[in-house]
Amino acid sequence: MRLNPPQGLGKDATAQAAFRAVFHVRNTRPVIALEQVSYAYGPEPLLTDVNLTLAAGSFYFLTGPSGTGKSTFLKLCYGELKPTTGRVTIFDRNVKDMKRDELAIARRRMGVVHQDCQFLDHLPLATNVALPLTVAGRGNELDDLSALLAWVGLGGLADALPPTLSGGERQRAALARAVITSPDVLLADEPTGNLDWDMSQRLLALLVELNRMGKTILVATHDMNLIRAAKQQVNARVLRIRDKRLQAAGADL
Amino acid sequence: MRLNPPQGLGKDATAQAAFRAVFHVRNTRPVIALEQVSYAYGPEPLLTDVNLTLAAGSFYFLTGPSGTGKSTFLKLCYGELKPTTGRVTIFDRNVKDMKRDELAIARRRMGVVHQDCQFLDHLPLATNVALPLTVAGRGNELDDLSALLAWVGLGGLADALPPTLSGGERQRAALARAVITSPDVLLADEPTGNLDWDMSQRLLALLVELNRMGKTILVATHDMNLIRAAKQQVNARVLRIRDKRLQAAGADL
Amino acid sequence: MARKDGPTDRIVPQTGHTAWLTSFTAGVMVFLAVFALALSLAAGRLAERWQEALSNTATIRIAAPPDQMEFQTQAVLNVLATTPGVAEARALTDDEQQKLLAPWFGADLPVEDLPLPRLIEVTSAGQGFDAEGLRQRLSAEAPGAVLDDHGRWRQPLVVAAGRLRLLGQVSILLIGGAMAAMITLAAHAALSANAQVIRVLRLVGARDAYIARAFVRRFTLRALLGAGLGAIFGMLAVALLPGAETEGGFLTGLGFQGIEWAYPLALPIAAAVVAYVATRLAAFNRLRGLP
Amino acid sequence: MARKDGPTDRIVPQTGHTAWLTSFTAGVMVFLAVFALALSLAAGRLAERWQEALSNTATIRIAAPPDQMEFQTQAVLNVLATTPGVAEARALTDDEQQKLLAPWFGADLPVEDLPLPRLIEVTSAGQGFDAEGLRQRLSAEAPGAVLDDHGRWRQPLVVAAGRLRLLGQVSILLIGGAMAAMITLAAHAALSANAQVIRVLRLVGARDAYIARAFVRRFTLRALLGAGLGAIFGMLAVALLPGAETEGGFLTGLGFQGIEWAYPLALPIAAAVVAYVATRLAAFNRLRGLP
Ligand SMILES: Nc1ncnc2c1ncn2[C@@H]1O[C@H](COP(=O)(O)OP(=O)(O)OP(=O)(O)O)[C@@H](O)[C@H]1O
Ligand SMILES: Nc1ncnc2c1ncn2[C@@H]1O[C@H](COP(=O)(O)OP(=O)(O)OP(=O)(O)O)[C@@H](O)[C@H]1O
Ligand SMILES: [Mg+2]
Ligand SMILES: [Mg+2]
Repeated sequence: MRLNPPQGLGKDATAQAAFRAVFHVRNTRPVIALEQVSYAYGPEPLLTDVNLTLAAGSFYFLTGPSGTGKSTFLKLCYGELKPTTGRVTIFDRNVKDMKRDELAIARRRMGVVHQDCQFLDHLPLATNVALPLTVAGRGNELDDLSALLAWVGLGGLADALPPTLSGGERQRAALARAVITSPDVLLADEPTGNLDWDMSQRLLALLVELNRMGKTILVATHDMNLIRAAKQQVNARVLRIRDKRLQAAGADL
Repeated sequence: MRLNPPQGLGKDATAQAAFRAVFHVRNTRPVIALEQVSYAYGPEPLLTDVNLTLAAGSFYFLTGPSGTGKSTFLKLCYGELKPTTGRVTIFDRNVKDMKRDELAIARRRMGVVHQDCQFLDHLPLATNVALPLTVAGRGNELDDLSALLAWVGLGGLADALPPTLSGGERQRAALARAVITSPDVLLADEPTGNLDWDMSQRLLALLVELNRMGKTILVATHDMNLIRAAKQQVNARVLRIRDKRLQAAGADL
Repeated sequence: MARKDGPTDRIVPQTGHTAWLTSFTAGVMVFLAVFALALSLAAGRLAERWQEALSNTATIRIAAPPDQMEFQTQAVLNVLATTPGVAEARALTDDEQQKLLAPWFGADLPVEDLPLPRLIEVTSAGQGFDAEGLRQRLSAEAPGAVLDDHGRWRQPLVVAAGRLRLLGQVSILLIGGAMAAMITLAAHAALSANAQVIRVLRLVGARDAYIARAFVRRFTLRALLGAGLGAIFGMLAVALLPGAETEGGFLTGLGFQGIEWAYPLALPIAAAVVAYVATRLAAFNRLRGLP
Repeated sequence: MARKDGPTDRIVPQTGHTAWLTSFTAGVMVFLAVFALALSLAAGRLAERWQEALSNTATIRIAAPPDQMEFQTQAVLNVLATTPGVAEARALTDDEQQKLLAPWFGADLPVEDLPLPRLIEVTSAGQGFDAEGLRQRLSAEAPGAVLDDHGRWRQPLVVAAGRLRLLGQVSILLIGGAMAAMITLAAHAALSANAQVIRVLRLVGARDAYIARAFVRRFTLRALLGAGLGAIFGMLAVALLPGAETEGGFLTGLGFQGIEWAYPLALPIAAAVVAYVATRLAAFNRLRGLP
């Protein structure tokens, strides 16, 4: 894993090496890598100088004040946005070189929970959750669906249409949809914003379980309690966006 | 204010009276009142036996696990849903007797923050935030718009289109839109779900300020820290939905 | 009431494909309606011309020995002079008879030398005359006279032209109905596409009339725009059609004449009215259905 | 490739007003196209009939003193027998001449007693004969013979009928073009209305072809359904039109005859093809525009 060292460290090579040691740089193959990435929606860049290598099996949290670019960062990670400058590599392929169909195939190995969970509103919840399998032509692998729905507390709502779900139910459904293919990477944007503590603990347990199976997890969240709880169960690292840069945030947690 | 006494109290009249005393029943005119209200989307009722009188100038939090009916309760309060049985009174008028136009006029005295904040996606943020004034033909009262936007941290985004806003920015915009008419009642559904701690403190300060001006506030939230912080500044009461009933939740906070 | 709610102009998104669809639908339908109108007017002119030419004239043929010819002709003219509904009666000159026969026998037929029957052209007035009554009187006064009121062999043409006109009119109605249905569907589609707009407006206290007005105005203007362009292009196309072939005799040009050029201008207005009513119904209907 | 992605059937919402709009548009346009087709076919028949009747026959009129008549008639027939392009030449009998004149002079005209010209009906074959050459030969051999090839005074009718046919064909093209444009717009509208569907499908790894196929299939079927109904109603309407007035002589009924009834059945297929192409282009175009 490579990471922007905190700004205080400056250009001191030893300090940087020490910083890297803290983050247990693994030598497993990177799943997603960002090198010198910057992104700008308008004339002003939103993110600059971002370096990050998501090693397989790692668990990250991403925090930062509202509007600093967490969702933008996640979109860069799964290729919805292409970097203004720099290089984003997904499964060893440069995003800029990927055709849309390649990207679609790559997405099947990634689970994504959007901040505003969107569904096919005319299809029942179960069909929606199973959609990634259907689209990938793997509709036959649907055995675990009801167990998964039960785990996220939607056991009784398999036939409900998405517009009739509560805010928290939608978030849980989105997470279930993201993990149903057992993806190599899970990118979740504020997956517990509308959930009570008990339920977010439950979802966290699911994420921890997936991580133990070797999946790479990256969760953007504001919920410091969630991060604290996670750190007790798993070797999770916390990233923070500040001053348009990605930093490690260890001290205050 | 009338409230379902906690179930443990049973039918004991003295206990009920004591319970009511705790909640400082004011004798101001009620803004919204629910009497013996139940609501069912399907055959099973979601809420039953709900009694609540929102006195003018009171401050409530509403909690409860995801999917228990917080949003449904708020929708009953502002007339988007009509009770299956029982009576909902808004500004002294029974909702069932109100024509759609009357309801529209009543809405102008209420600020509502939906859980999924929706905007007119083709109009800039400032126009969206000012929409309640425009619709009410009060477009000339727009002096405070930029001050309000600055307060919720959207000063630089007045011309941004809603689809380009981040999740937290949308929530802040929705709150700004809800308070721009200086409504008598503010009903906010999970207004800080996507916000960091600093920003939610700021919004809380805005709510407290409004409450001190005599506005009635009802906020549905999962964020216990927010509730705790509020209780230090204002006489806020906490309601909880449990077993399809509305209860007072004081003990654990 | 309209003013108090404030300006609604920008509440509904300006663009969107359903909006264009509305303009385009209105345009195409009005374009077609212009043609149907031209067809209907041309057929009407045709039917009228034939009707007039045929119902207003009849021919009386007098076959008599040369010595009686003059007498019988006079007798027939006398009878006609006292027949109600006859405006004018006139014996054809030899020259005229010659012209009638020219297509068949050439211009150099010596009509004066032939024992041809004499033809009397009868122009009727108002409701026309009673052909049966006239026949009876003629057979009494001039046994050699035969009344031919042309109707027998030319009436089908008039019927055909009338049907053409009817077809044009029915087409206009069909096109108008189809346009109304399409605009209604387009309005519903736009209302569906803008469900969020409606939800937001409801939430901030907008009244039904306010929301409906925004949609209705947009759609009416859209339809008017499309229909106006459709009418202009339709009129251009009709004007550019191969000109009226009056030599053809019984075919009149498929076009507008004189004041008729103003008629198609009514179509965009009709389209706008249709759009107004259709969208208004659709909007209130839809708004009633939403909470 | 199509199968591997799995069934796309239910991915796009079944209902929705743009879907109905598509069916309805296709239906109305095909309905109109059926009429335009009927018009075009009828005009074609008319033009052909007139063309045939006129270009294949000519009349030669021989005006000569009674004693030379027989001789000149024979001379003309001889000339005609050696004229290339003449299939048949035949002198009309007195009876036939009588019938021609009947409308003007009644059935009791004593043709045999009259010094009328003799008429010879010439039927041409293939490309027809060279009228100018024939005239010169006739003036040499039979000075009293005049060739009337009818074209002069009936040709405008043929031209008019041809134009009517052209109008019908142009109408079909216009209607088809308008239908394509409308379906394209409706497809775009549906794609806009279903932006969320596209976003969700993209998010879960659906390929462009998969998404486009779902829309294209739905729209093609919708258009086929609407167009099929439109064709059926159009044919019913044409069948119910007032029948062909062949007595009118020059007007043929606005309908289909025999095998022509099969032609309108091609229209729904054409509409489906148009919908397929239009939606496919719209879908891929739109998908390229989205991230
Ligand atoms: N499509 C866009 N066009 C222009 N600006 C955008 C667009 N999307 C996001 N932005 C802006 O970029 C900034 C970062 O947005 P982003 O959604 O990444 O923030 P975030 O960190 O996820 O915030 P939150 O915690 O509120 O979700 C915001 O100020 C937002 O207004
Ligand atoms: N329109 C509807 N039709 C049917 N069921 C509905 C409808 N809206 C909500 N529900 C169901 O009613 C229950 C309560 O929904 P509600 O949105 O009130 O929950 P909530 O307490 O706000 O939850 P959250 O904290 O997740 O937002 C949920 O189980 C939901 O599925
Ligand atoms: Mg975000
Ligand atoms: Mg809710």
